[in-house]
Amino acid sequence: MTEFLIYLATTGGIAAMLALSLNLQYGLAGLVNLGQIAFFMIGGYVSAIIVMLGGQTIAIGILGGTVAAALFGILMALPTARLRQDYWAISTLAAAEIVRLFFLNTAFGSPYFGQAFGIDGIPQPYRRAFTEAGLTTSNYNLFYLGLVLVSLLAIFLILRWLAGTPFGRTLKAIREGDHVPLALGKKVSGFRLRAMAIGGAVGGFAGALFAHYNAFINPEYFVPIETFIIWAMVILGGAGNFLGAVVGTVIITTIYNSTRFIASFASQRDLELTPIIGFIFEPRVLGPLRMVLIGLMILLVILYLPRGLVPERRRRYGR
Amino acid sequence: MKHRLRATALLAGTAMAVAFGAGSASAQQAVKIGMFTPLTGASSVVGLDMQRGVELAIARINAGFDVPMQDGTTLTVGPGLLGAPINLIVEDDESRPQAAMDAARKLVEVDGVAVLIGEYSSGRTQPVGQYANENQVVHISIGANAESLRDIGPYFFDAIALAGLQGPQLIAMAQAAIGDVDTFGTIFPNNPYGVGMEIATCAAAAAIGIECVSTIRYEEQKTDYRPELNQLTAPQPDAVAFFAYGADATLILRQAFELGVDAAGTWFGAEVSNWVADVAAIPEVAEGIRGVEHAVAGELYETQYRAAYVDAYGEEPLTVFGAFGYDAAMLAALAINAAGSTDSDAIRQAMHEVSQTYLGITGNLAFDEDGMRMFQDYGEFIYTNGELVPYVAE
Amino acid sequence: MLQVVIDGLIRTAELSLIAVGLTMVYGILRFGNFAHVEFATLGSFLVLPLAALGIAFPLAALLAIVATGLVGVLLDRAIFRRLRSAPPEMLMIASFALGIMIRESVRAIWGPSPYLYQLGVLRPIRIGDFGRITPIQIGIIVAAAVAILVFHALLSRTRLGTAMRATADNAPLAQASGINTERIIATVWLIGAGFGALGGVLVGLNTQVKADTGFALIVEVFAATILGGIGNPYGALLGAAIIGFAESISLAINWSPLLTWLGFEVRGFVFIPTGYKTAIPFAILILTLLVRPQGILGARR
Amino acid sequence: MAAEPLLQVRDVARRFGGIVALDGVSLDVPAGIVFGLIGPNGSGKTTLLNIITGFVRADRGTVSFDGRPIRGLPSYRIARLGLSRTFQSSRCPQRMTVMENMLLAAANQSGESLGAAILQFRRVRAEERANLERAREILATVNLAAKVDELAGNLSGGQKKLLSLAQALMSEPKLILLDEPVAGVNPILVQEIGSVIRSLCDAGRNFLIVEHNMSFIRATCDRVAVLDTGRLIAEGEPDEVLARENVLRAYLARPTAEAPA
Repeated sequence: MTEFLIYLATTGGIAAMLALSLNLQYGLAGLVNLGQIAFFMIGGYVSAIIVMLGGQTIAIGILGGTVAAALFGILMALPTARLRQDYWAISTLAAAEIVRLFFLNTAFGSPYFGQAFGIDGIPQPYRRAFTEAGLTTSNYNLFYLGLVLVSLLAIFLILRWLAGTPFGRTLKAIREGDHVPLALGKKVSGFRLRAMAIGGAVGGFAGALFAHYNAFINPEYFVPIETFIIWAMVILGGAGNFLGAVVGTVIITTIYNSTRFIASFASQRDLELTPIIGFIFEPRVLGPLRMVLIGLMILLVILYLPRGLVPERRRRYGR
Repeated sequence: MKHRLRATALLAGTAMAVAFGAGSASAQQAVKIGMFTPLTGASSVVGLDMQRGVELAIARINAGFDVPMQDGTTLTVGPGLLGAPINLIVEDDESRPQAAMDAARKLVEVDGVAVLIGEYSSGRTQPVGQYANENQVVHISIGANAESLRDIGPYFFDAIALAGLQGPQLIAMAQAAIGDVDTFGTIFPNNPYGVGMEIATCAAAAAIGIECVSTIRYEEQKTDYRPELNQLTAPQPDAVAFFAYGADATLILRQAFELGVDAAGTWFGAEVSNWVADVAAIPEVAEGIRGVEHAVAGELYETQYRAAYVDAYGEEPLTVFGAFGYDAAMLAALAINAAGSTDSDAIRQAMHEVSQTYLGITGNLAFDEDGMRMFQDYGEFIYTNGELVPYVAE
Repeated sequence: MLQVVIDGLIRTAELSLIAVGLTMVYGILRFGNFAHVEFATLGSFLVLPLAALGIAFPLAALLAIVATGLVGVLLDRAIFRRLRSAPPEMLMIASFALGIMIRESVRAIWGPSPYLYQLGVLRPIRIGDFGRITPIQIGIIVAAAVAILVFHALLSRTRLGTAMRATADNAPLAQASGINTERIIATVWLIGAGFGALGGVLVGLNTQVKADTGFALIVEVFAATILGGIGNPYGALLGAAIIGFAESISLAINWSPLLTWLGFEVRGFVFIPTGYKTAIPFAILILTLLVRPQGILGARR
Repeated sequence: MAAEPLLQVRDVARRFGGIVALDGVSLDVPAGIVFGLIGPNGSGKTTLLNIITGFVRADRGTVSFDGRPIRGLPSYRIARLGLSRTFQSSRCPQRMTVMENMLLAAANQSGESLGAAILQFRRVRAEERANLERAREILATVNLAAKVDELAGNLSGGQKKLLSLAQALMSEPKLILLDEPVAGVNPILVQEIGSVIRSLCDAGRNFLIVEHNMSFIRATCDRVAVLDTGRLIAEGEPDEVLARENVLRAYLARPTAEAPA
């Protein structure tokens, strides 16, 4: 049980980084990025390739994945100056799919490295040191959880601090439209570019951490629906507040995994469920219903609680 | 009334508390076997079939069963294992690799299963196999057969032979059926299995001087495959190797039919039973198509599996993978029985031994030193009048 | 090559109906409704229970289309109407969530396996040596053409059409000149969702009925809409044609003569790999947005 | 040699589709005064403002500010030259507080660059403190001091106009362009805004105001120019210009427009 909670906390922590990254882009800068998962994918793939084919250390791999995703963020941001937000949103979805198709159809060296096969046997940081020191896999998992949580905390603090700087303030102004910031002399496209670069870096870093944790990635991990789950986390938690993104991640992860337990609880106890409840607990119904539930929560939040569970904080200057 | 109250409390109550309490509550002496399978999402038909196959085997062991052996004898196992009924725990992996990992982790770390059974998708089997191996839990794949699975490690076993074996068979079948074959085309899904099949088939073809003139990889779950079919037929290959999962197969065969492709004459399918259930609504589009399938249609299969399956579930087996699930579960039970404990290393060693003696309903399951199934009989079949029947070359 | 034209035509017929519906709602409410493609899915599924009751297919399809149109109106009342003054990105996200809800509800109710309309498969008709088309496909093209023509007549010849165009051009002005804009909006949802449903039924007729039908087309449909210029139904038709033909033509071009001419050593046929098929509409979309963001028929704002 | 005008517009023209919005407009805005630009609806006032500030491109003509040609420059560059503007519907970011809006408007903030935000920590903080002080002063002059922590979206229409004006002041511009600063504002606040502008002008600020409210124009502006259908038809002292026959006719020709009162 503890092991499993550690696992959930680790993957949840990585998801929270993605939510923080999206919160910077959407919550702060108002950028509707529907291709967030592309950062995650680029971070993971680039890091794995640098380490496994380039023979570099894992630290360099993670750095490379982070930088590559940041560069992709800049690439995505380039047309923003000219495009309407809704057009831009759909083109980010398209861009993420092109990235996925690239990795799906490209072999790196051997036909079994890349393509649909993905990459397996991705090395894990300090893994050998743990084995040599006689420590168990559980110890290692705990170490990785620590690594993820420390990174998450660092990212959280950095982004929250950034939001309070004049840079972050300008992003907040941009999210309500270009005109006022432009009239005040802010180079809006430059700010968007930097927001996407930082968002990309955070997303890529998370992807690299995931790849080295999971030791296996393939294109199936990076389909568009995964972006939606991150969106659910941000909207639910409250766009604009970094704590909200983390809260949203915790809630969505919990819903996602607790439905699994409820179903197995129901089947293990052999409950004589009423027909309707029994119908709901059939896996072929429960799986889709989980997504319906997440969608419903987003709608309810937008309709009745537009600022999310943890609303954006106002910085007070009054004396 | 009491049940309804409990069910209501279940829905209303806090999800986490109820949920996490559940796992530890049912800790008996029973041997736990965990299964992850796609009950939702794109592969859910196969997923359900695999679950049924595994359930059939476990139910038999729990009732006590005379397991057939290769030497003609039987071995009585059960009722139950190690003195208690087996507790089979099935988790949905939603046809997503991340959910497969969630499910496997939950089975190992929360439920503490002795053996993990699961999946026919190589993309979902691979990460779980790596994880299980690292945590020294025996993992038996039911039907995943990408070549890359061989290297996972000593705790990983595969109840199906790797894809490479099918390629040469398809080519041999094409040669026998239409004689002079100089060029080949392939159309496979763009997933680990499909690409693996393409590589294996074209390599086998090249070895005997046949050229693969078109190699089509299609994305699953799309609404149109006409451009793919046009590319496939443009170089006019003498024969075509193809594979598709149920829903996609129906669409591809239908569109091929509508485009006037001579599929009955030139197409040779891999694992053709995959789409038999799906194509039933429009059988004419598949009429006369030939192909290979794991030979599961023997007498043992008929008497021990198909009849019981129809009895239990009221319909014919949905796919061929249920039978492999049955064999995987039988192997797991036999190995635990032989090991006399749920110790992973004991099970792992016993697994090799029992695989040499057990007579599976899908044939001889003997593992090689990597835990990969060595032999696989592929039968040749033809789809005609709405069913798959053994094919005899004229 | 003829076959490629036929394929492109069929694809255009299916895409254009869904895109026309999307562009109408887009034009009036000024947000990209990501749930729109799910009307296609919903419509194609609603035919099933009706057909199971023994209702003849054309009538069942009509009822399903009307029902989907009403669902569109209801969703607008329940959700989007409350968000009229919300920023467009909020609406986009709401529609994205709504789309998932519709899609997954369909999956929960009808299960994961695809369905086929019980019309059977008809032998193709040969056109010359290289083209084949089935009677159903001819029907699809005709149905789409008729629907578009009827829509054109509605838009250009009726008072309702004038009011719709006026509302799309400038909603406050339309309201000021006595048009009941909320009623026009409801009508647009009815027609838009209905067109989406018709497109879905046609896709289902030509292929199969499955929960992913709509979402599998989302980028194609948005690309067609944006290509043609948001709010312009004729543009959406043109955009659908471009996307529909681009997919079939670009994958059908044999590049080997060109490559040989360029001095590469090539054997046999060289095509764009089908693994990249889904990237084609994406690439067209991105290129369009970069070169002409207002779309081909769109007016500069 | 006469002092060069602060803003010089020469022969600026712009068409939208087939419609002529501006048809060769030339205008000099000198320093030290409040300059009014009036004209009936659709006469091209806002288009001219948008061209001056770089939000719309002119088809031809030149614009120079403070002796520098600025036509074709991106709007943020023009703003940095000291030309600050407000918008008709005063859309200052609604989800930011009044003070955040003010701090946003300060020019040359080193904390806007990522590198400086990280490396020049102290400098950024000192700047913030100075900006905060200045923002408080400005808010006091426009009577918004009590609303420091209020979200801009919660202000009344008139207060939003004042905030826009305060924001424009915050960047210490050489010229402030106000687009309808009193439209939809109650009469008492109109007077207040007028007197704030007058006193700011006396303190050395320069204004170009586009407005419909004629009594406000009369009371506030030192000089007005009148646009009609994309052409400049009059320029001079407010009282004199507003009495001219062609100006009256331009307004009367349009039933919906407010006639000069």
